[in-house]
Amino acid sequence: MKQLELKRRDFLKATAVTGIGAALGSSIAGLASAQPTKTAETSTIKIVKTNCRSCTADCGVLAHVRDGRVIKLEGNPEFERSRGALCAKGLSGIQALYHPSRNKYPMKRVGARGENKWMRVSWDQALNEIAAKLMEIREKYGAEAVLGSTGGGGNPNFLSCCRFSDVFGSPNWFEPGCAQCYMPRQMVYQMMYGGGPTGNPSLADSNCLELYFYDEIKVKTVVLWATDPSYSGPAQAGRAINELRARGVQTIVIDPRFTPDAAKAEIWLPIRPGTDVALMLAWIRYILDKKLYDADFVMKWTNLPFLVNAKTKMLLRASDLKAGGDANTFVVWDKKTQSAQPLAYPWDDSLEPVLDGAFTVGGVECKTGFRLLKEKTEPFTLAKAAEICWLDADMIEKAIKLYGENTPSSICLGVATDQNANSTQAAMGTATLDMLMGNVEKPGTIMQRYEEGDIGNLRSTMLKKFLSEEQLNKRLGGIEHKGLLRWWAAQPTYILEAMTTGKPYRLRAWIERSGNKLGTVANASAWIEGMKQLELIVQMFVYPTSFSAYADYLLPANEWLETDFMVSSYNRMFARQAVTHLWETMNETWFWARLAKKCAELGHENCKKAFDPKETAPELPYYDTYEEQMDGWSAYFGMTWAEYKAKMPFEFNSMERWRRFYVYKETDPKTGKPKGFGTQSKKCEIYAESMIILGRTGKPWTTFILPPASKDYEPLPHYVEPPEGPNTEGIAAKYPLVMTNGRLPIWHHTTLRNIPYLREIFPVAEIWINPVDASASGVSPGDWVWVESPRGKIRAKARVTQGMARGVVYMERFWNPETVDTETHGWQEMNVNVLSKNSAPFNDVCGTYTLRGYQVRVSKADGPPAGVWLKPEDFKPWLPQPSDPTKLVEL
Amino acid sequence: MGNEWALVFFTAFVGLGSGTFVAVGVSEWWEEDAQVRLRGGILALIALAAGGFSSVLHLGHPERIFGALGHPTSGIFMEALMIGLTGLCAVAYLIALRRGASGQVRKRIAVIGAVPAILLAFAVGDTYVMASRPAWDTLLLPMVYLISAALLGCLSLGVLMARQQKAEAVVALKWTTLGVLALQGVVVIAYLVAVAVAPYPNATRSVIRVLTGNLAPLFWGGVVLVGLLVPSSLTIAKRAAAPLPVAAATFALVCAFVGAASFRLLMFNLGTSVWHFF
Amino acid sequence: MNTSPPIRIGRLGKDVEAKSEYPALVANRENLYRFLARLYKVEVDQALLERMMGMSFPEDCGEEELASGYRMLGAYLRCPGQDPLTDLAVDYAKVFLGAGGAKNGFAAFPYESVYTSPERLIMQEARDQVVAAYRSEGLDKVEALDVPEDHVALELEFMACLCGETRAALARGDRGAVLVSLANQKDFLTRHLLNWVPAFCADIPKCADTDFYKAVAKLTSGYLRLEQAIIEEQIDDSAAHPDGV
Amino acid sequence: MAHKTLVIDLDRCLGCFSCEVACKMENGVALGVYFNKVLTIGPTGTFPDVEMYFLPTVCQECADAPCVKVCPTGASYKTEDGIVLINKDICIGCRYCMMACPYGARSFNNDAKVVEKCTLCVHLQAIGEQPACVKNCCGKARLFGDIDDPASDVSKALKAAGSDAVHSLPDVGNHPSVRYILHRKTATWQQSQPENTGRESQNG
Repeated sequence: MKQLELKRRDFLKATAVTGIGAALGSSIAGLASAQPTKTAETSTIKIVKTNCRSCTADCGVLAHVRDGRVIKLEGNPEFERSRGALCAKGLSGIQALYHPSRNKYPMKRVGARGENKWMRVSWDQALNEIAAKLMEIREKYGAEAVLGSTGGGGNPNFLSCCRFSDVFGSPNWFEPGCAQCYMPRQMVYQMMYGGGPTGNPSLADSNCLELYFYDEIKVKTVVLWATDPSYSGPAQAGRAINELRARGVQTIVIDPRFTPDAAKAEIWLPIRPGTDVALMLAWIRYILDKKLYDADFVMKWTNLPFLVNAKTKMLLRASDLKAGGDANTFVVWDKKTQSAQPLAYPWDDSLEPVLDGAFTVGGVECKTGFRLLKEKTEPFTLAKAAEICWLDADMIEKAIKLYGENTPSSICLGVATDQNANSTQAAMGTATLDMLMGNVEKPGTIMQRYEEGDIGNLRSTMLKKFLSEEQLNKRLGGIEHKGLLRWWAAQPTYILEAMTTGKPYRLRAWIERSGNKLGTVANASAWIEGMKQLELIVQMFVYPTSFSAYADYLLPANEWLETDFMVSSYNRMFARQAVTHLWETMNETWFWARLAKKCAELGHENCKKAFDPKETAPELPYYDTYEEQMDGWSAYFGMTWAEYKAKMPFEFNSMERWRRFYVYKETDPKTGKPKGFGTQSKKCEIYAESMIILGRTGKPWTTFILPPASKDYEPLPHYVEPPEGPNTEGIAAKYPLVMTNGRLPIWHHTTLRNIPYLREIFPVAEIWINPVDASASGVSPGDWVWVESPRGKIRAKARVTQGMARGVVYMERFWNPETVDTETHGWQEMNVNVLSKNSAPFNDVCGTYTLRGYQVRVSKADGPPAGVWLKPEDFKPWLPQPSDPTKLVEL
Repeated sequence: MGNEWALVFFTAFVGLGSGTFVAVGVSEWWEEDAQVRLRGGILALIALAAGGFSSVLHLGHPERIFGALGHPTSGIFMEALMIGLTGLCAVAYLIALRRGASGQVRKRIAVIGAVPAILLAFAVGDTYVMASRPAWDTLLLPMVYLISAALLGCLSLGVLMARQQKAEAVVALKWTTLGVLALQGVVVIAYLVAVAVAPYPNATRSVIRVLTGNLAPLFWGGVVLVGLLVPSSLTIAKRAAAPLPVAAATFALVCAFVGAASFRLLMFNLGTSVWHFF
Repeated sequence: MNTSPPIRIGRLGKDVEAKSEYPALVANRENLYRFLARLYKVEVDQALLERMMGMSFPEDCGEEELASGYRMLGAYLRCPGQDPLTDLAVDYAKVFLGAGGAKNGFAAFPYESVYTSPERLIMQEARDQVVAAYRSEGLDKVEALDVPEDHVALELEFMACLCGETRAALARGDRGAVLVSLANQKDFLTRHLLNWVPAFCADIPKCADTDFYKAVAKLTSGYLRLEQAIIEEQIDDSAAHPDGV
Repeated sequence: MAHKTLVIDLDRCLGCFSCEVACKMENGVALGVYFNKVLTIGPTGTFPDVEMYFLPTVCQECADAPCVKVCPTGASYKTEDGIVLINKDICIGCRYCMMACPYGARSFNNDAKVVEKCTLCVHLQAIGEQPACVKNCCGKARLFGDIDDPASDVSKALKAAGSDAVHSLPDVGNHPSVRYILHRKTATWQQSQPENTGRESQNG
């Protein structure tokens, strides 16, 4: 070694830099005298109870923390919904937290968009500049030119983006889920049943909690319709269904993919994507026809005996019979008197209402709701459904009988039906079925009203009243698709249209908080043009994604292990607790409050008011610090956040109060009558007249009466053939296969694709295809294939499997973080949403576009796309030759 | 199993070394000149050393090898012991040559040395006989190894004797070589039969894969053509009493070595476990 | 690489020099450590840039890589281009922060854990060890700084602190303390900095666009190599010449 | 004598890979290396009459472990609890044990140059905890305990399942101890090595 020949004089010379002392000047010290308490902490392990947020299920976690470092995660057995189970996504929390590629500081773009040149700026500078731009846009073009969006995996607080939009005055925010995920089911069940937060059929959204009380085994048959709990929620719903099956509960799975739940089910109906409503109508028809329904419940607790004006489609009211009659009392046909009679709530023993009939009342043709339902379902024989849905009629019948005879039974409805134009109708279909069967508020059934109080509202509220009538009317797609009012959101394709064409007005700025929007919006390529028109694009997320390449500011978000939040399980409160913090990352939910504060400082009146509890009441205000916010929220329980964390888990309601059956039969102290259901008629509204009212006015979700949609929404479920299906002329010949999607258990939405331990399980996007279709397409197992739709072309690897319905192919959403800094930005290679259909027709009620059930073709490709990683070993660029692990320092 | 090159060369070189040593010993009875024996002895030693070196390359921690001394029952202990004993005998033989020891003494050393040499040639194959790998679970496998060592010994003696004019010796060697070649052919076929009828049949270790599948080039080209047919035709190319030219004899030896290596590669490729998880 | 052969100067009369040069060398080392720590800690600001322009480097110093780093840095500072602060900030963000997924997530992440943990994560064993090392010297990361403790800037600063201790001990004439402090330096240098910084510095030019950070990389790895020699020499020296200090 | 091992209820296994990731996190297993790997068996049959189950594969903790027998240094050994372990300090990395394992359950650590495999998280057992895969299993499909003790959870589970539903991997004289519960109602146990398991590097 040459330098060994150097000696002290050379050393002195080599280290003598003139002026170095001055250069050091005022540089900040990184090390300072340690506090003795800290030194004492060294190497003791603290186990912190917290809750995961790798998806939205909030499973209980025990985080092992040593000296500020998370060294291990495992399930918390105390948390009822997961009972110590923790899935692959949750277990990846450490790799996600400590991933060196995370966004660390606010970054401002330098150079052209997409050039990927960034400069660190302070939070203050970033927020000031963004707020100033927003205020300028608001001044020049109106607040509606500012678009907000959220969504993505593990969305920490759904409505924080919406709240900001309300406060800022823009009606335009969206998330790629919403009408495509959960909202249709949540909305429809609320309208028809009114069971509140625990009363809808979405297993993956931590509902259907009654099924978690498996030790009591009250339910006998569970239908998993369009849902795959083993994959979408292994530690919670997947686990609970497992326990039910172990106790002899029978299951029916309706899914074109042979999921783990399908494999364990009594009956698997591999349905053609997009045709679920046709099957539901056939189930209803069969149940009506064979009189399998609960006649007493239907008569007394649904609105099917009520008379409907055949022309207006509105229910007859006492006030329609004679002036001065009660507008909230509905009318039946009394068999005894052969006349229309008001039926006093809840029931009038003197009347003998006819369930099924058509009558003339005061010269007006009327039918019972029951009759209308029958007429609606009449064409849907088993044979017809078998033909439409590509199923076997006998199997359909077997399934209906199991569901209809082995009772109590319940239908869990998953996201698949939310992803096509039949979204709301499908939810109406399953709600109708369970109501006909009387599977409501019985022990074991999924429609329950557990007493949650206001705990849900604590954590996420809109500030609807801050949005003016004028602005509400400007919501993109909001008038035509009033179901979106449920989440107070705009419709994505209308947004895209406004972005690209400036019609009806031009959007100017987009504040986006989520992972990879280009992986989640339909027809992703179409968005690029629109995004070029925007003056400002901000992305807030945990690590860079494809979307980052198009942004002007990148804001660093916390991983869930760095955040505080309230979590509930059953009748108890838990807490997500920050166990560490890195760099200048910020809580994603808090970012919106900070932005509102900056706008307030720049003179935005509503933003100022939003910090004043008197102005926001009954909703909670924005707070100045996150600590104040958590203290403000915990005040509901009469404690500070510190006390809350120390006490949790604690009950917010006793189990006896929280979980009660037959709530509708309880006496309402105010009226002395049974409480009934949370609908206008207090009955289960199978005939959903409220749909018509929604379409005409926006009620019950709107703050101002809105102009009617171009067409009335229908009060009964109806089937619409997929707009781009195997029967669509001009399409089917060229694109013969139907595409569907669905979860894999290791990912939530577009997250965690940069976690080596997960990517090695599924390194690339796969397309699952039946051997018959594979050979027709010239595809062999393991081949790389092109997958094309009228909108684009991607590649995937073929998994040829008997577990796919013939004529149907399946892909999971995928993108490639390893090619973010290339021309494709990682979203163009294998992203199934390059193919999906974002164009009309939409679901009439809430504007759902088509993420599943559109046409594609498959052909052999030469190989994988350039630059993507294929094998576990390929991840080495993220794990390049580490030197020897640092040996333990002996002190 | 992938292509375990270190083990391929380990076993092939060990086969060459032990085969050559035994063949040189046999040549004592054919009264060959001292040059042949000296070179033969040295070649055997070099081959054994090369084999030993290859085996060390295969180890993750060769520096811990002495741990194996405490476990005399393992196959690796047996192999190491036999390499050591064969090597010792080869050294003793060379010393005897050098010191001009009598033919009697040399023959005695050769006979004693043949025992560990033959055991070694067998043992390097026998270590692979295990129930976990159905395609290896037959004694025919070490038989192939043993006979391949004999073949390599014959052919390396052929190279050493290339300038030898003594007709009886040439004839004897040629007939022996042809006999060993034939035997090798028979044992290889028998091995394939054993593979075909082995339990837990699986595509990865099927005879079809060998005969017509992706291992066919290795089998037909490496084992059969290069390993058996080329040496055979070279051996019978000249009349019985005429020795092969050095080049041809060397070529035959190289071919047989390639054939031996090919068979080992074939074996590793067929050596999938009963159920392979990972 | 443009290098000149090392200058070989024979050992001069140790006793004469030792007393004056020893503290000077320790001071130089402390300064260099602090200087490098500053460069890694945050981006270059106007004040620092101006002061650096006033610095002169021993460009002909005997340690090839260090010398080449000095020369490269000097060259950059003589001709830094139109908007050096922005260029340097962009480069810093790309090289050390991996901003915007530049280079498809590959960056020279300045954390020992990333280079020493098999999963290439931050906050692994190495971080715990340096925390322990800092605390054994009564030091801790300041609250305001939001990076893991095994950030290169902090490890370099820690060495500077240890040099500071040596300097203080020298001033006190406490030879025992000098030896302990040198031993600590050697320990930390070999167990930590030299275990990963060379690889880290090798990654920097793969991501960096500016000669500035390429020079900083050379400077760092060259200097650390020199440090090994310096510390060893000082320990030998102190041991061999009990009165040398 | 005790024989601690795993009993895995395939009627309950959801195929969620949680055990696999829990294992990798707990034991820091390298990319492309697995101590525990979940294979998809099937779907077998012809659409729509198909069956499928998941097979979490793991060291079978054989009673007569061939890997222990062939180890030249005694690095592979068996504990008093019947668990097969590797002493990495004396392993010479000859990989003979890998050949001797009928299931390929062992792997070579390219960094440490030694052979490794599932340890049933002995370090967790030592502090009275269950292996990581058992603790975090979403389907509650994994049980760990002493199969020789009739009162243990594993023994009870096997008894409850009935002998027709209890399966093990092929035994070539090694006597694997891990037991899989699979009722005919879920799927038919596949006797031979499955071809397509949804995992690329398998059969490699």
